[in-house]
Amino acid sequence: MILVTRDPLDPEAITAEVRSEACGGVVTFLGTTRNETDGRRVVSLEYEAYEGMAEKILERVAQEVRERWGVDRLAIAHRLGRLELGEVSLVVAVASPHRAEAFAACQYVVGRLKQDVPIWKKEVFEDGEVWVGAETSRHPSTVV
Amino acid sequence: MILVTRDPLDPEAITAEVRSEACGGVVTFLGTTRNETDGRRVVSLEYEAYEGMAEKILERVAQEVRERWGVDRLAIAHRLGRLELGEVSLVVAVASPHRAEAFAACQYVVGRLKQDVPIWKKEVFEDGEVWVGAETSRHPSTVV
Amino acid sequence: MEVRLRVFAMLRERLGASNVSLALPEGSTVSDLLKAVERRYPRLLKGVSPLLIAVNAEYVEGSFPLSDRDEVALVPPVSGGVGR
Amino acid sequence: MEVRLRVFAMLRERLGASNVSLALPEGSTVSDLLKAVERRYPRLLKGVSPLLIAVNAEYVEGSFPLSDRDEVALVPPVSGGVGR
Repeated sequence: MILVTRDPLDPEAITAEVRSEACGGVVTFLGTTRNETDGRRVVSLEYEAYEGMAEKILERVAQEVRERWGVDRLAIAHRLGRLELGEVSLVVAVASPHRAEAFAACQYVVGRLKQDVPIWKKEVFEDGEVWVGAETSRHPSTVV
Repeated sequence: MILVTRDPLDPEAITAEVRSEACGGVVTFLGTTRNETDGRRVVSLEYEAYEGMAEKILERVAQEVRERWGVDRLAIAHRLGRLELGEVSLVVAVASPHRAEAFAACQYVVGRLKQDVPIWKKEVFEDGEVWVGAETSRHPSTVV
Repeated sequence: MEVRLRVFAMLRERLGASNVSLALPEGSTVSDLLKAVERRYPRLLKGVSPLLIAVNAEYVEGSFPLSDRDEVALVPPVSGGVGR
Repeated sequence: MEVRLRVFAMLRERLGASNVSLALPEGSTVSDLLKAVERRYPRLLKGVSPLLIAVNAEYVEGSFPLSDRDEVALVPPVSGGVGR
């Protein structure tokens, strides 16, 4: 299951979807909004995606996981829009008969989201905001 | 949180307990009852522990995780007694500001349960049963 | 020919729009398009590196030949998931 | 002296009880206890390897000296969690 959505994510339902009686283990990763970055207090986050393409690339990531670890019970859900502190931005759930494969596949998917899946995050601070990965810290007065 | 209990586990509550606004990610492992082992159909499972000692060793594992990865938001919950197919026997949840530590710590804890934590599992098949790790497959007629 | 340029994140904010139409000479490649973008919006791509380009939702190289009505996305560094 | 022997999993099933009291000469070690167990229950430990021993819920070596009222656990190979 691949899901890129503005709705709140339901980690339990997503984990339940990949569980099966043939699999001894499920590894789930929940990404949540951190309250600080490099010592600056984060107020909220905003996620934006190139929808359609993001889902297409995530389908490809799922295919890579199938080929590399033989794992096909995989769910990737990413939330978009404005998120408050502590809200869940990402759920990756992987079930596999063998736990080593489930851990490796889950960690791989989370890492891939930092590579070429077109999803962007803006951190909003009390005194400014920054698009992570593409800008150095920026204050309102220095916005281009 | 260390929990060894005969009650059903609540993975969502256990995961919620380790989440914090200071941590960007939570890795959760759910161990569930598999429906077959080496091609034999499993009917149910039974877990037994040296209670008291199992909890003590798990507290020590948590301490190792703190020292090795600096992770202190960790929950380990293991269920005892008879479990039906698909029921959750184990929940390990780890929250950390950095995801690599959360994955490593969670995987370490799951692995440690195979070493010296005094918990045992019996697989019940249609035509026999076996204490995993300590016996070769055993049919009722060959019970000592 | 005319292509649709899509921009995201800080590029969208800088441009003040999420997409814009761009007229290009026949036979233009992705590299030609980038030059045209820099002429028309000199400060848009400043400091954004690496910049990936997708045509019709597939990543392509600079030499990729464009066609009329292509959707061309400028993809600044991604940061999905969590952490940095 | 007398110690309490606790057994688990297949050992419990073989013994037909989860614990039993065992009288030992003063100064006995864990190794002495194991010999006493094998004399009294010749088939109990058959094929169970490795067998760990815990005294009062701490793993110990064979040379560990026992005291009156110690709780001695025979710990067959564990298999908590999932999988094999």
